[in-house]
Amino acid sequence: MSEAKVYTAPAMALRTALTLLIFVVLFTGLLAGAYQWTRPAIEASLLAEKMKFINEVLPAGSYDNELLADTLSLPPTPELGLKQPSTVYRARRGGEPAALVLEAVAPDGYSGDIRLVLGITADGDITGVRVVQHKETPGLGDYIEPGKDKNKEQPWISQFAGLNYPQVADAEWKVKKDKGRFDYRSGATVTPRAVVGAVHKAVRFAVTHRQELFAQEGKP
Amino acid sequence: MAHYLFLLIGAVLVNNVVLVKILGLCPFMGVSKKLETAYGMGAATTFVLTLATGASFIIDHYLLIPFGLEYLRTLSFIVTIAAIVQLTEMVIAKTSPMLQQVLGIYLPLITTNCAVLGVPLINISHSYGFMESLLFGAGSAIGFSLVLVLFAGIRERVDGAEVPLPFKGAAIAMVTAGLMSLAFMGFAGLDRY
Amino acid sequence: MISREEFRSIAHNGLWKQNTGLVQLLGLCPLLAISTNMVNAVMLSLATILVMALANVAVASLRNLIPHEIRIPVFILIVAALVTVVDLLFNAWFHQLYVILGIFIPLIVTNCIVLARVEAFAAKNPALHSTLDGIFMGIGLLWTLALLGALRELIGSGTLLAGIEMVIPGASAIQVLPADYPGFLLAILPPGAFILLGCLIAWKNWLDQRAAARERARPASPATPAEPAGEASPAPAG
Amino acid sequence: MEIVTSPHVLKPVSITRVMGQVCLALLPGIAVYSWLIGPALLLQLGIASLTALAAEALLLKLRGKPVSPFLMDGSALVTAWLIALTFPPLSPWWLTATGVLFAIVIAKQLYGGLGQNPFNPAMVAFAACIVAFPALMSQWPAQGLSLSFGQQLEVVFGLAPRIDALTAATPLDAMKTALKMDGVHASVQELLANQTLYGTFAGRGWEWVTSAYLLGGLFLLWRRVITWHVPVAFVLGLLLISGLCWSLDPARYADPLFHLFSGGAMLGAFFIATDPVSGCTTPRGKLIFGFGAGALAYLIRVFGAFPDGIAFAVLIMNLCAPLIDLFCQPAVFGKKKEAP
Amino acid sequence: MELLIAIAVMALGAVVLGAALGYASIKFKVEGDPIVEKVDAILPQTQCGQCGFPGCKPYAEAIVKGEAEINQCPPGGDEGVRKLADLLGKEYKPLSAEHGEEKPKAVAVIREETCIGCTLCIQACPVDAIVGAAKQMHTVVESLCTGCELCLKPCPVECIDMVPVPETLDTWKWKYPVIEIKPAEGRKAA
Amino acid sequence: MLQKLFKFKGGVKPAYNKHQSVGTPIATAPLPSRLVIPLHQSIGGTPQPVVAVGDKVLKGQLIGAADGWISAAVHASTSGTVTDIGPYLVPHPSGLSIDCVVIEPDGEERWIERQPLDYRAMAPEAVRTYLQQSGVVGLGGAVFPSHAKLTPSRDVPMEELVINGAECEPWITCDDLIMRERAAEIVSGIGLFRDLLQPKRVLIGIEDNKPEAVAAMKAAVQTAGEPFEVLAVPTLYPAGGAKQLIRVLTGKEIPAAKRSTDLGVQCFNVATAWTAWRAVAHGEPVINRIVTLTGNAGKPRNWEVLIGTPMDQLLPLAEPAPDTDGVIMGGPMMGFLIPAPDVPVIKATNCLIAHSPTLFPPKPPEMPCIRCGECARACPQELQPFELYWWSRARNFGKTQEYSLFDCIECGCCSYVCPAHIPLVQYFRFSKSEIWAREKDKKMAEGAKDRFEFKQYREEREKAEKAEKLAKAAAAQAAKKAAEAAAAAGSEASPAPPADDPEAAKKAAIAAAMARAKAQRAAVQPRNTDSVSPDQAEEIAAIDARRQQAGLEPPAPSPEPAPAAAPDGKEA
Ligand SMILES: Cc1cc2nc3c(=O)[nH]c(=O)nc-3n(C[C@H](O)[C@H](O)[C@H](O)COP(=O)(O)O)c2cc1C
Ligand SMILES: Cc1cc2nc3c(=O)[nH]c(=O)nc-3n(C[C@H](O)[C@H](O)[C@H](O)COP(=O)(O)O)c2cc1C
Ligand SMILES: Cc1cc2nc3c(=O)[nH]c(=O)nc-3n(C[C@H](O)[C@H](O)[C@H](O)COP(=O)(O)O)c2cc1C
Ligand SMILES: Cc1cc2nc3c(=O)[nH]c(=O)nc-3n(C[C@H](O)[C@H](O)[C@H](O)CO)c2cc1C
Ligand code: SF4
Ligand code: SF4
Ligand code: SF4
Ligand code: SF4
Ligand code: FES
Repeated sequence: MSEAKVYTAPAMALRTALTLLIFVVLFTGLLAGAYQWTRPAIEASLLAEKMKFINEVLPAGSYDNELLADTLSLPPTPELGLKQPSTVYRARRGGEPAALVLEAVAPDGYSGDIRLVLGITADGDITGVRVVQHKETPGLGDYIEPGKDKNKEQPWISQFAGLNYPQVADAEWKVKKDKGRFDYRSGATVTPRAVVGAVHKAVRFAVTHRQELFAQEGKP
Repeated sequence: MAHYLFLLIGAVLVNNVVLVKILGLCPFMGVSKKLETAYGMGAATTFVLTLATGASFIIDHYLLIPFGLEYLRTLSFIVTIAAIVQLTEMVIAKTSPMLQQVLGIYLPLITTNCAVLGVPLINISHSYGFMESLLFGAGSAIGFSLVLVLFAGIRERVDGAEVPLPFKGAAIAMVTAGLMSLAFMGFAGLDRY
Repeated sequence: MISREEFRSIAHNGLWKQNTGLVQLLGLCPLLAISTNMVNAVMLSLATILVMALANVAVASLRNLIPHEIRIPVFILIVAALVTVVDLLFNAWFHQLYVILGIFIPLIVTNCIVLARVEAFAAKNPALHSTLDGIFMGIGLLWTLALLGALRELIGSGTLLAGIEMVIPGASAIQVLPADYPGFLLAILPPGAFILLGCLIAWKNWLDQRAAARERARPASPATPAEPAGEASPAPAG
Repeated sequence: MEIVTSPHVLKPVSITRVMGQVCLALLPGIAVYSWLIGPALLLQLGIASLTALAAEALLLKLRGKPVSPFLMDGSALVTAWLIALTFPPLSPWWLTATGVLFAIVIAKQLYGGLGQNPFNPAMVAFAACIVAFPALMSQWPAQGLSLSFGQQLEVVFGLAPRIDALTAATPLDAMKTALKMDGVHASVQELLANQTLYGTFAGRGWEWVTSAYLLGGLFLLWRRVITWHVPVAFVLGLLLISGLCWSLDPARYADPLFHLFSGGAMLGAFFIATDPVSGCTTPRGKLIFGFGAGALAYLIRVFGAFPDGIAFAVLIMNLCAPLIDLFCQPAVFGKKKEAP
Repeated sequence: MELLIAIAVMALGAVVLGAALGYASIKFKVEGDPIVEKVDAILPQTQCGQCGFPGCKPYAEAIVKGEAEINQCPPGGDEGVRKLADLLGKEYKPLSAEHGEEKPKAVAVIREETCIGCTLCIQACPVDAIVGAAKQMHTVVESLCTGCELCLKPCPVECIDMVPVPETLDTWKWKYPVIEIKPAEGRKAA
Repeated sequence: MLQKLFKFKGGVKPAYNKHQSVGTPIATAPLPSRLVIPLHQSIGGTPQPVVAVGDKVLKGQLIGAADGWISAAVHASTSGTVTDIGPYLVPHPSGLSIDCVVIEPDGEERWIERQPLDYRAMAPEAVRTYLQQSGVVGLGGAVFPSHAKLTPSRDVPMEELVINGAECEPWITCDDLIMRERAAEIVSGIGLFRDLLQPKRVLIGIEDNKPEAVAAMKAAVQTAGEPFEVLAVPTLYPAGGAKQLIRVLTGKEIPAAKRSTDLGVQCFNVATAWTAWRAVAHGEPVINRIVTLTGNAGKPRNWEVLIGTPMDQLLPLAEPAPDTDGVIMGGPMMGFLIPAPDVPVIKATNCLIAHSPTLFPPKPPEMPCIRCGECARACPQELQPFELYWWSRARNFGKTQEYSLFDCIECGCCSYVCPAHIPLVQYFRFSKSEIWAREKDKKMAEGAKDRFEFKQYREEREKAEKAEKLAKAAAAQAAKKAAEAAAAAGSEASPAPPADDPEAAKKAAIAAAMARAKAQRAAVQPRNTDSVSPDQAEEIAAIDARRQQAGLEPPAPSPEPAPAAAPDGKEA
């Protein structure tokens, strides 16, 4: 740009617009190409992520249907602590209802919501509970995440697996400090209370509504 | 109404962009040596950030989502922001030499302030509506300006202290920012009710 | 082509003298936000290196075509496009990390170093130099970030390389400190990030100041090796 | 030529004396507190003092400063004592030591030592530790627990296991968590009826400790070590906002008196918020500082995530102090509006 | 198809923004740079050229353009560098050694007996501090001399000396208070 | 008449230590063997010596004439011979020497001719000049020429005249004694000031720890029948500071940026009034003053001392104890240690305190400020000394000014109360000197810049003028050539004289103009063409060729580009 040409404003506008246009087209093209190229891989990753949690709460061999395809949309459900619609995954074995995977929220964690996924068999057995997202104090309340729990053999969250709802009475769904059956780590009882409460409610919901939940026509 | 209030408190104090979200640090460190410059940068950033959140909401909701082009967010947001900044700069330079004197050298820096891109992206990840986005943007900007000015106040004072030589300058400023961030942790939980 | 001297100076600048994190104080946000552990830190810096190198090449080769008035928007456009590509790549192949690094991948765009280098170096230098500059600046960032990440992880939880399994499946974290180490959580939280980076900066200053003091002392009296001046630099009170 | 300048006479005062008076004023509180808690408190004071002096000496030496005059000034001791008094008395020894190290090294000496730190060192230590070790920092000896000195020693030095029965949340914390778990306890009144935990006007036993601090604070006022501005404004801030909440919903919010004599309120008002170094210095600034600290302390202890808010409130006000002072500059002689 | 939509959407944005920017860049053009003046005001106006520029103003211009570092002016000293750093928001650097050191202020004095009145020094002095006519003895007006030393070289008989300015009651300054606790003094020197 | 007193904030109460020296009346000090009279003894211009070495002088004879309006004359304190005029150490904290007139007394004490002045019959202007010539300066400490202070403001009517008999500094008692013993003359002097300033009221402020002085002054005022008010003010250092006393007596606060006359007040020390009256009523210029000798001394007392008396000849009168290790001139709050024992007494010397480690223990080491605010509470100027200290220590002088450094009166209250033992006043003096020095540098730089720019402009102009001259010469030559050519042509074609031929004349003019342009170009040929490398020369040639092609230059007398220009360039 050795010679300084004098442009009028509209001419300058045109010139800049065109230059920018060329670059934008060039790079958007590049980007769009990259997007097309990576899309399959991204979709696969997303799927894998979903399956990871589901596999943790529901053993992969316990059903034979296409779990991700057999879903049901739930409206916001206060029993599950949910203020937003959620998805229920329905596991079937040989066409018979086998288990439900559902989302729940414990709204009274120490620092806000604790999001959970639960697997519950048609008989009310809990196959697993996992924390998907929480903001509990690291090092104090975060032992509900199995990865953060110091007890690697028997993470705190694993004590739900195998319990059956009607068999474990309503009064027992409490931490030991409140005369229930669940362990807690000292100095942090708010978090386990919240989780236990949420799991309790969710199981109760699943058990009382299991008929409708399996029967309802879902959107695949 | 209370929802909006808590959103604002959250954005300004509890989830302060700089001290908690750790965004916008470069200008935070760069233009906090003197109070006057901090005022200038704060004002400029508040203006641009609020505008940017509004603009990106519109772009996202009326251009990108309808066409399924979410992957173009970064690109379109940042180009828009850069253009807003440059336009603001030119307009200010022409219309208000006074303001230009104050804000002049900071305006271009705003483009590279990651808070300006980060806040719109956070808005989207929280799926805020237009009012919420705007409020969150403004709140973040106010939070940014607030800590910038407070930081500048402390830095001016620490400037006169007998800080050990290796810590003079940026190092002690970092430590100060760390202690500020520690103090701000005290706000934790105040955005709930 | 590039001379040995130039290469050395670019490398020295990037790795030490103009280190982005410790000297230029640019690109601090990812540096502090993502350095909660070493793996995150390294992965984000790798992404940044990639973007910086590519951006510098692109700008340096296109620099003559870009009109001056809109150079900033165009630079940003280039960087943003490259960043989004990297973002997509992470999403596709390092999905877990992608989730953890969160908005900090798109934020490489505004990462001031990228733009600063593009504007300060690539816009004025040929492509090969610029690429090297980008890479070395990036490596400078990498080691700083890795060191900071390692420190924070070690002090905060007593381990190193937590989360390595996301990158190398099967690998696992190393427990460095005894398992009953209580973990000084502060190091992992934002205050710890700031304070430790402050200490790193001071450490670099201290090394530089000691080197400078040696340099000054040498011509005068070569026989003063055990000079205490460096280690306890008194405040400049007088 | 060294210039010996005017004035040639000085008032017989010194920093050592000022700090000594602060320590003296802390004694009634320490006495009542250790009577309540047991000798572990004295142990903590010892650990903190030793660590503080050692750290201060080491850092001064590293920085090439003279050690003895600065050790003698007594400020490290004040910091150490305040840390020992605000940390749970049965904290493991290393927790106290870590806090003191953090205070002396990072919050104080990195800024050049005495008089130059923008943040209150003791409160930096408290905040850093409660964030880093929330569990340990929110456990206090359970009510009615009586351990022999030997047992306390064992707990502090980690020789005995830290059993749950040993510790409990403080009255403040207990009230907050109880109210958070809606439905268990209906109202503050119901809670306060719990005679083992709550006394006549605040936490059982604690009320006498805080009263002793008040006494010490009055001594400081009388000796003119501190001015009335900060304590009065602090108490006012706490009273006003707690009174407001209380009058809005007495079932959910405890009365102002409870808050005034709970937790670290009195210690904060007279000993912590009054730290001259990190606080405001102008009279109007001090009023704002104290009021802000009192109000924030209430907000944080009642609505926030921590058992007590004094530390964070003071740190936040420390942050604002330079600006507050800037805007509260008193008018210089002759520059006021108009002479009468 | 998607690719085309993407390009179209972005192109629309590009055209709008580009046009706005281009238009504004002409409409809102401003000239002049007040910063040079501010920088020049900080420089000591000794006009000695030690910075490598033919005077303070050119150096000021170079600083603002980013062509020169801020630590090249020895007469301005450490404090000058600090002021510049403050003004321009840059990091302070110590004076660059290659441009010389900060010296105590001195003035030129012409040895009267040796001076041959060649006027060369008059021409060299950038601030007209030397008076005298051709073939007459010259004198330096002490109060005008900035101590730039530019007159030393041209003098064919080397009759100009730089003499440190003596302290008088007018120029005497109260000293920085002696810090009395100072075992650190020895180390400070190291 | 009851007068309401006001209060000022701050202030301190150091031990008075006044009783030692008030027991005995003022005595006259013996004539010293030598008098060293500094020429510069008051604020303002340095008086010029009007005597030469070897001159005989009389007591009261002018030896230094005032230099400008803010300056006061200096006189011989006794009769004798001028033995030297040159730099001697003076009592100044700098320890520097200034020009002094040394007189060897002849012991005769022969006065100049002294004449009382009927000042009421004179124009006020003349009275002021007379006071200036008599060397009357403020004896309260600031030694500001009094005649200047006796000039009322043009637009603010004078309301109060404040007479300062507070004497708030510990140890000093010279004003106390002069009020006790010479109250009548002081009151007459105050009358003189009143007549010059025409204030509505005259207020005499005396600290209430000097009841005898208050009584003496009251009696004298009554005797004189003057409407002056004598007021006992609370004893609180620095109640004697002009601003503080004015505040206490009138409620007015004088800001640093204003003169007190702007608020209709003026303040004088009692001793100043006395010297002024001596000058007017007896024709005696200021050649002596009352000095308190006290401190670590066996016989503390007030002495009437000749200006110029070496202190080592004076101090033995008080019989200082053997452990005396220095002398403080002034009080313990504001005074300074004299740099040498033999420095002379000057007009500002109100008190000499024998210094000993027991009376004035060495200061404890300075600690960092803990911002306790004691200093701010003690500061009578309501400053924030710790902020001033913070920024002075960091050498951030801009900030010190933001905190009103120049409002500080250096009273020392802040240092007195500081628990960290910080020599605060010293920091403030340091900052003030640095700021003044910087301001001086700045002025200097501005001047240098102007001169530099002027020089550049002048060089430009000279260059242009030279080029012009060259061009003119060239043009003349060209014109001549053209004329010749024309003449030749004319002689061939038509014998008409060239002037008649408009065509030819025009051509000649054009040729001349072109030549001028060329010469100009040559003249401004850049210097750097005089040492060109071969390829540069080539380049220049190429450029010239291009120019020719473009028709910018007549090709005909193609100049040798570089070499031809070189000598020109050098000469220019
Ligand atoms: C900073 C901080 C963070 C805390 N975080 C948690 C938490 O995440 N989860 C939890 O249950 N308790 C947490 N607590 C502890 C609660 O305050 C409370 O003391 C405890 O839950 C009461 O439990 P206890 O019944 O075991 O005494 C935290 C305390 C502090 C001071
Ligand atoms: C005498 C004393 C009594 C205390 N009583 C209580 C209490 O009743 N409840 C409580 O939560 N904390 C109590 N603490 C701890 C304080 O609440 C608080 O954690 C500590 O004083 C530091 O608080 P701050 O740093 O927020 O000022 C007490 C501390 C002291 C020194
Ligand atoms: C701190 C301070 C204390 C002073 N104390 C006295 C004093 O006690 N008596 C006095 O006459 N002047 C005192 N002065 C000097 C007065 O401010 C003022 O200069 C003097 O009264 C003016 O009178 P003069 O011009 O006649 O000296 C003091 C000044 C200062 C700054
Ligand atoms: C009235 C008073 C209150 C103080 N309060 C504190 C305090 O809260 N925390 C602390 O670390 N030091 C305190 N100190 C001691 C000292 O001022 C402090 O350590 C400085 O901040 C160290 O520079 C106090 C001192 C005084 C005189
Ligand atoms: S070195 Fe400094 S004084 Fe000398 S010319 Fe350059 S800027 Fe001016
Ligand atoms: S006299 Fe010499 S030293 Fe002084 S300003 Fe002129 S050229 Fe510079
Ligand atoms: S009295 Fe001394 S220690 Fe106290 S604030 Fe003033 S200067 Fe600082
Ligand atoms: S010396 Fe200055 S700052 Fe100190 S008390 Fe006196 S007026 Fe105030
Ligand atoms: S990286 Fe620079 S502002 Fe965030």
